[in-house]
Amino acid sequence: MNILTSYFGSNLPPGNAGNQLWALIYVFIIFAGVAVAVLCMNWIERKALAHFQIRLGPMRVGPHGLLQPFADALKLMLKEDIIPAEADATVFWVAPVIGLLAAFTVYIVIPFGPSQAVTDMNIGILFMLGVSSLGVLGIVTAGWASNSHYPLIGALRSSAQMVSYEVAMGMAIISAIMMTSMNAGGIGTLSMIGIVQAQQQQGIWFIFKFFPLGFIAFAIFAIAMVAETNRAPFDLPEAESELTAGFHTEYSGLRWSLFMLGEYAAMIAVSSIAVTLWLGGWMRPFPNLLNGPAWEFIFSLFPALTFGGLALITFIGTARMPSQSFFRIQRMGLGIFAVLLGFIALLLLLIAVVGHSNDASIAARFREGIDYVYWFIFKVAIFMYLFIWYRATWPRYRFDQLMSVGWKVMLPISLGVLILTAIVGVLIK
Amino acid sequence: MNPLLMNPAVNAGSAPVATPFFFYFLAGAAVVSGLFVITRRNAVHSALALIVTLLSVAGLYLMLYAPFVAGVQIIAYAGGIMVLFLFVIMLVDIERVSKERQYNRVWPVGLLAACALLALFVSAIVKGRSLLPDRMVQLPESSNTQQIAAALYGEAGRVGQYTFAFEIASLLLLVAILGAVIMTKKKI
Amino acid sequence: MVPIATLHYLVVAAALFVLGVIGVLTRRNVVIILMSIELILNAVNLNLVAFSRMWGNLHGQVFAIFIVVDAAAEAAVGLGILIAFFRNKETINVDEIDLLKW
Amino acid sequence: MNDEKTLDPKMIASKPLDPKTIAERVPGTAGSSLTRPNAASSNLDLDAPDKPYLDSNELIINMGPQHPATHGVLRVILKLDGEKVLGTECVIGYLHRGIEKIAENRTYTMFNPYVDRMDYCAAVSNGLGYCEAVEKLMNVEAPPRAQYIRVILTELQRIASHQLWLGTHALDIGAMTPLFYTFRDREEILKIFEKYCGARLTTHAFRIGGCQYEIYPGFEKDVKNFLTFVAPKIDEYETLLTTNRIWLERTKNVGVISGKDAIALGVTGPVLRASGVKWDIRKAVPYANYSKFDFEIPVGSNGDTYDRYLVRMAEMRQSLRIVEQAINGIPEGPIMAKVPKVIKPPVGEIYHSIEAPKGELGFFIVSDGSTQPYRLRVRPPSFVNLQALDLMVRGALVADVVAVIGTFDIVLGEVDR
Repeated sequence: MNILTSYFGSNLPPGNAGNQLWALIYVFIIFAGVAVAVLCMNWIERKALAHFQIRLGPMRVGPHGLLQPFADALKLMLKEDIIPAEADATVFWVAPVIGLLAAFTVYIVIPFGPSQAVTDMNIGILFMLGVSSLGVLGIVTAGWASNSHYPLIGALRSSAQMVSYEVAMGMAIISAIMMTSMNAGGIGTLSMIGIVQAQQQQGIWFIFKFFPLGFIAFAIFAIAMVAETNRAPFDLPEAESELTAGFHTEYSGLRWSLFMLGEYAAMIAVSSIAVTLWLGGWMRPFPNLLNGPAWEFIFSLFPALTFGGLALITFIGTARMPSQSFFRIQRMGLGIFAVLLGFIALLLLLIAVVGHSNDASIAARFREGIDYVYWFIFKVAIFMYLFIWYRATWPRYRFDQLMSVGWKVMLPISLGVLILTAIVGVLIK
Repeated sequence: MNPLLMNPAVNAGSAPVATPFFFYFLAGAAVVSGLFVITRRNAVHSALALIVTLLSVAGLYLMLYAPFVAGVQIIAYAGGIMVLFLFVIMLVDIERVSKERQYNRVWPVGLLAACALLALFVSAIVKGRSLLPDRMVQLPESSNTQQIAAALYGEAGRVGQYTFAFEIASLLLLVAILGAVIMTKKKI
Repeated sequence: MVPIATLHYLVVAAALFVLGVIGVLTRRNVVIILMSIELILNAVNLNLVAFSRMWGNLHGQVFAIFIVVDAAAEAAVGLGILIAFFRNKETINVDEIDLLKW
Repeated sequence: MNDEKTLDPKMIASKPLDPKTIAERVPGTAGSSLTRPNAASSNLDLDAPDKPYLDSNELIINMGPQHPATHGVLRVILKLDGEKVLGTECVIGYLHRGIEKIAENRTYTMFNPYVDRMDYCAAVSNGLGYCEAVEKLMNVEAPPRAQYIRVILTELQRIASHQLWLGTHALDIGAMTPLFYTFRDREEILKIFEKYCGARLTTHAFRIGGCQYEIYPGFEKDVKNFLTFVAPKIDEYETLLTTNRIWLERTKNVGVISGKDAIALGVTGPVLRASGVKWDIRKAVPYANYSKFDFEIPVGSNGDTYDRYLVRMAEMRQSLRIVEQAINGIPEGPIMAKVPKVIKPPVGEIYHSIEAPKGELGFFIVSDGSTQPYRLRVRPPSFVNLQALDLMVRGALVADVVAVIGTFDIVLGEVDR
């Protein structure tokens, strides 16, 4: 019992507090959370993309296609898992696992809150970069193991792309890390939590720091991360019209879904890096400008309001369902979902109110934690929406254009930003 | 990778993470996959085994409270050098090579020499084990990166101990890049 | 159980080193020989970091970083030579590399 | 540019032939005195021994026949140096149905629906070409009202075809969204077709001698509504693409072909016009009352993919103009000329071509006086345009091949027939 409650008294992530049980619980929560997030993302992407493209998207499986991701997952699991005869079976088998592991391992250091992370590593951002760069191995081996031309070209493209954009990405990250040393102590940090705390101490999100330097670095990262995750408009490795499906052309069934899972997990991971480094991580908007208990309370209502809004939308959706008896079960399901969302909203509201009235209560700690996680996820969700938006809006770059953008535009700019940041930092100090 | 393994025990005095289990697990993985590296026919399999070795060694670094070196190991070795290896393996025709004879004609001699080396190591370790302390010094892990930075770049206005060597290393990398480009390019 | 100390790391490093040496001395495939060299370098790195821990200073770790840099340079140049060689001789077997010119 | 002069409308001959010489004249294409250089034929040496990868870096990959970007079952054998295209070879015939041979075993009337299956994206235009060719052979002319209906439907079909092209072309280049926008608007055209003749895709709208169906009540209103509906939509497509940075980078200076090369290779349609050659059969050899309408021929200058895009966008606007004039000036009268029940054209041969959405669609019909054509040869624009692929993609990248195939607007049903 002591070990169960011990975590609540600690201000450190469980990994750092030496609390292995809670670290394990966090790992499970994060894994499950990311898996659910990928499912949600799947549905939202299809729906949002559909509405961009004046169509409805999935509508059949469950009300408004809400169960579509589950149906897809089930289908992919039941689908025959083909290994081409000439493929290298072992490597073919290992490749998606490498990609998935790399994508999921980075979540260890992602700080959802000052103590809401598995662990806080001293080398956090370096670890994230390193592990996410392992994802390229999965792609290269997948392309090679398929023993086919299209996957091979896709894999080579993909790895070349990821390696070249990693450089610009790293430069942008370094300029943000240099900003962490602009506090009183004058010592920077690589720790993810430390980076957010540095922003807290300096009272500014790094995107606004040394304006426009922080913003440029952020923009470079935001572009490079799209390339890094092979999403449109940099989705050449999977360019359907050119290479059928790129490195996973020969994959099917569960293994293919592992690639998809890895891709989406990587998207969330890089968005988390962007949020942590430039957008203040778990901090709510304007923590310095609009402070005081009243503002604190207002901002702590946001999670409840979000869920309340979702519940409202779902209720409206339920009311607008066609009234034929055919839709009765769907209506009931949607209604239950709406009630569930409303219930969560009420619970969050309760926690917010109780936590506000009594600062010492356990509800106050819960409220804090919920706030942190909510704002973090909120910011990440914006990026996820941007990913969908890009995909709906832009055509695809050509390979040489992609490379020239990476090496001739992004790299010089990021180097310039890095140098300027250093100069400005030294001058201000 | 097991997240518990990353448990860096920032607060000195908390439970040590360098538990024997993890050590033996990582050491075993490193040696077994090292064996795979030198025995596989297919170079891609060798490369994948080498990646396992490298990651295991990175884990050992973490257990030795050298997180920065572990990070460099992952990002430079596993993420950089091994991708280069895989690229080259894909470019050259390994299909044919993997069907040919794998070991050179003088392999018994090589093996013998390696065994002699092993004997040397064993004797050195056996003879010298009394010199090695049983307990290890607790390094401050949380400031590891800062300390390495101080050694490489210097701190408080002073040039670091290794700054010059570091610059030389960057020059070495530059030369290597140029050399690789010149050798690989058909016409420049 | 014996507490894990420097000795254990030295044993692992020695094993990796010997494996690397065996690879270099017996294999024909240049790529695998280069990989064996990486093994050797890793063994050395492991020793350096273990000694750094033993002595309680960071010189070993700094050297390990230098060795990683060196390994990167070595891999780039080695693989460059390999590609240039393969382009001309269509082989990557080390015992067929017996001319100083081609 | 004086390239225009090399194409003389009078070359399109229609002199009756002596039946005895028909057999000799049957094989071979008609209608053009251009000597086609052999240089365009592929010099891909597929049988050459495979060199080791690194020395040559040559990689031969098959694009298609099952490839999402080849618009059907085109198979392009690409010889690549890394991503660079060293040469291509098109393998066609996967959709060959022997339509020309079928024609020899069907009566003129029975063959009419088959032509819809050639360019199934522009079935109405095919029907117009065939019907007009047979009419020309029989020396009848469709009544003016029928001509107007034909023009309206054909121009609508041109818009629909260009919309389909735009959607798929943009999809090839990676922009998903325009596809759905264009399909939404193409739907309105198909609805008009469906109301007119009951079919949406393979319409079989026209008959030899005129039209089978009188326009349905409300046709004029539908068409006018469509005109006001679609004009802003075309602007919408343009906002999505015309100034899009990535679109410009992907299409500018990609697949460039000069006017001379285009003429030498027999390229017609928007591809030719984008290269700066002002050649449109609607103006050059007016058929089906086109001389009565006021419209312009949009011409490009660079002959690259972007110009072809612009030309087609402008053509859609011009088609709207034509439809507007036609729908306002549609005369009263019969819709069918006096044509015998059994169509037996006199002995002779005829070449008649129209400006289909994809280029010059020609029908060469040799009649031996019976109810069936002795020989029917189609000059399909897609097939001829496809010749230029190799010239246009050589030295480009794989992604450009996709863009160039898209810019031809080929339909494999027409290439293979």
